[in-house]
Amino acid sequence: MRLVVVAALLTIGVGFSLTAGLGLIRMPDVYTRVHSSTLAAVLGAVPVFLALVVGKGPISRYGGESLLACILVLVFAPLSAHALLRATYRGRVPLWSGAKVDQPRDRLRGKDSGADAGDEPDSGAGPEPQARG
Amino acid sequence: MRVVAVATWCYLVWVALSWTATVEFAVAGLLVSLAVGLALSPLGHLPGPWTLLRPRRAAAVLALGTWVLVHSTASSLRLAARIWTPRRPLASGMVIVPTRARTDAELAAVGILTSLVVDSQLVDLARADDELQFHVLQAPAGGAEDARRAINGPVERLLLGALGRREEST
Amino acid sequence: MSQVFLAAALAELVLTVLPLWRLASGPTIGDRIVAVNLVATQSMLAVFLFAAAAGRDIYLGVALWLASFSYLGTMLWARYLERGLL
Amino acid sequence: MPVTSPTAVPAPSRRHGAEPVFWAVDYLLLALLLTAAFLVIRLRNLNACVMALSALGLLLTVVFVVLGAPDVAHAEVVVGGVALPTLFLIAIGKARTEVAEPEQTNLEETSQSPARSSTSLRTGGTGAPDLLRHRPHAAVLSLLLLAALVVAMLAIPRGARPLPGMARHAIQVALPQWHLTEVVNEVVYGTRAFDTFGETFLLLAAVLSVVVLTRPREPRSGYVGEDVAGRQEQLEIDPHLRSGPDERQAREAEREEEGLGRGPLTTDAQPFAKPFPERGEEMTVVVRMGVRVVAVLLTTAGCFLVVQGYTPGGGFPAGAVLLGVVLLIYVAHGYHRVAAVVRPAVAETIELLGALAIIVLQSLGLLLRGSFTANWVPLAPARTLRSGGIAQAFSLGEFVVVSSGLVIVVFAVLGATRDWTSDDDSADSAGQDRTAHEGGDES
Repeated sequence: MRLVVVAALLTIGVGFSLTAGLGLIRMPDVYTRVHSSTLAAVLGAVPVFLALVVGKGPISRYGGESLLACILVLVFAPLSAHALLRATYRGRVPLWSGAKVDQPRDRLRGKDSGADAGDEPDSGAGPEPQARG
Repeated sequence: MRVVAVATWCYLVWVALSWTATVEFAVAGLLVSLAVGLALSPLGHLPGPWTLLRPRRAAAVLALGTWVLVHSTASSLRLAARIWTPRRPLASGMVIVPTRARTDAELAAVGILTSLVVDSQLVDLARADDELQFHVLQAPAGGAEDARRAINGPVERLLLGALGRREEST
Repeated sequence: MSQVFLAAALAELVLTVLPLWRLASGPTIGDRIVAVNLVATQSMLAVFLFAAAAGRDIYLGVALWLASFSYLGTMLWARYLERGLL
Repeated sequence: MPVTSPTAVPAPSRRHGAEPVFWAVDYLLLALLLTAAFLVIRLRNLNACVMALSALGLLLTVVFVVLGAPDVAHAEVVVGGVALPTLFLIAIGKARTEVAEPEQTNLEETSQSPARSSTSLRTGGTGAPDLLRHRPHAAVLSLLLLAALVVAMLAIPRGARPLPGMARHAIQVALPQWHLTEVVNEVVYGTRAFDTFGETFLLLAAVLSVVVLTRPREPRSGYVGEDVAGRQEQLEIDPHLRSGPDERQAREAEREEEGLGRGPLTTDAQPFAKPFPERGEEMTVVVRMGVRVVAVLLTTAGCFLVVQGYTPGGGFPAGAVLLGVVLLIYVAHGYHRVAAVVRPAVAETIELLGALAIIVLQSLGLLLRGSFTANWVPLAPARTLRSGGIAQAFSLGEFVVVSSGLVIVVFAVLGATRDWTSDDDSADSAGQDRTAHEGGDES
């Protein structure tokens, strides 16, 4: 019985790891790929930890370390994705061609054309790279 | 107080790591936790684990956890379906949503929890305007309010409940 | 039980091929960082599963650090990309 | 349930008959390792190479675990996963005028400022097909390496083969003489303690040389940004110190490029989509709070690693882990948060105190037991925190030395600045002389 549960959980975990890997290949741009990386952390890793807890018992080092690793992954994965995407977006990596909306850039562009960059909040911080277009 | 809160968390981590019930481990853990608490408490306040013992907060945290679990799973399944059948439309996009989170802890919790729901990933935040920038796989139709309802509204409602802030009716 | 864990570990390791491909070909730096991250996640799971398969709980600590340091690496990269220096 | 520690059993073969096929993991990992190494060599983009290197480090860690060496894996995960990429990143960041690749600059919207031409997020058209254009001699070398690795893999002692004499001696000595169940720790801190002693002081020497190499001309109290902070004052005291216009211009340009000492501390309030370079020192509030939570967990786990010395772990990996935590806090909060601890007066004192503790510890063995590095502490029962006598104390001292040493190295390199003073001897000596006899040169 326990074996069946463990095997099922592991299948789920490995399946979603595969899905995430595949998503990394198939998704069109960085932003969407990051989503599939988070998928690996959420549904790829957590079932595996659960399987370890079920298979080895919760009051063991397997249980303890699984819990800690679970917390680590679930906090760290969104955090690092956020940090990375912020750097990427501010580095002007464009969204892919099929993206529906890009509100921050629209807003920035609207501001540039409307007020003619007069109300740029932070001027004088070096050569200000202007948005294209 | 700050030190005690951090040290208590450390001690819980220590117990989870060692699983050894001897006096020696207990004392060593205590010393290590105190040292780590002293070292890390200058980083800022961390609510101690005992605040979870309050029934109302525990219930609220539980509700929040359940919500995140359910929605995270659901959205993960959606993403997995999208990955396996690439012909499905992908209407990803960057959206800006207003947020009701104000303090550091609220903002961080909202950011992490909404990012765990893999449909939406926090990209940036602008505290001056109380806005969050999300990358979403399904760009919601409608204005910013609709987007908020779809992305971070529920999390914020539950979270502010868990943190004990009164619901401001908007 | 041990067989199942080992098979899963093996599967996780095989799956690192996919992010490695993205690491090789990804057009932007962000792609590559995400790929390394996924390699780390899958390696961590492999170590966990291998520890369970071999019955050695002392291996577990390695897995913990494997994951957390890869995420730290991602944040280092983010800082570097945003600021042009670390 | 107490911790089980299987390394106490001699040759606990994970490969004997009834066990599942562990060898498949070995060969699979070997293939992955080769792939990653190939990427490190063949990728044309420097940033991508560093990333492939950290992927290689990660896979190498798994290899060490699979081969049954968690100690080495611990060390590898921090060295390959953090220290190495960090140092590479710092180096690339410092030398980025040299590494700018021409093919990147003409790619879309990443060529606004020279500061970013190498950190541009587009990496050029270096796709996978490009990797396959190898030169024949490289292929031959790779094949030779492959053959060597295969031979090495085949030569790994299998379950039935007897262990070498050294290993058997260590196993025989560990439990009776040192009450240590972890043979590797017995070797490192017991039988071959003198080697570890030497290595520790080798590390100390390396740290010292890094400090000497990265030290600027100005006296300083911190590692990062001190020269900028003290420049104003220095100019007031000695207006002629930075006199050359070229030099001033170069420094100005560098400061402009790095954005040091400008801009707000926090990045939270900035409008969206404002392009980098980022001037704020901290990362966003979400990162900072998350890191605060994670740091608690990681620090405790690191301390656990050093305290629980009868399982793999001990001073070196734990010290490197502490470097990871410090770096984590630095990444999220910027230097000002760690500056209280990470400054020469504190970090270098801690390091020297750790070294002193080790010396005293080992010399007491000479005084009390008649030989250097001999154990003089009464042994506690095995698999307790105090088992192993001075091995544990040595491990603790090693932890102090390694952690502070690595932190010093990373932050000293991080804070290293370029000296824009011209190499021209006459100009240099003229500049120095001017401080000695003012007035004379003034005209």
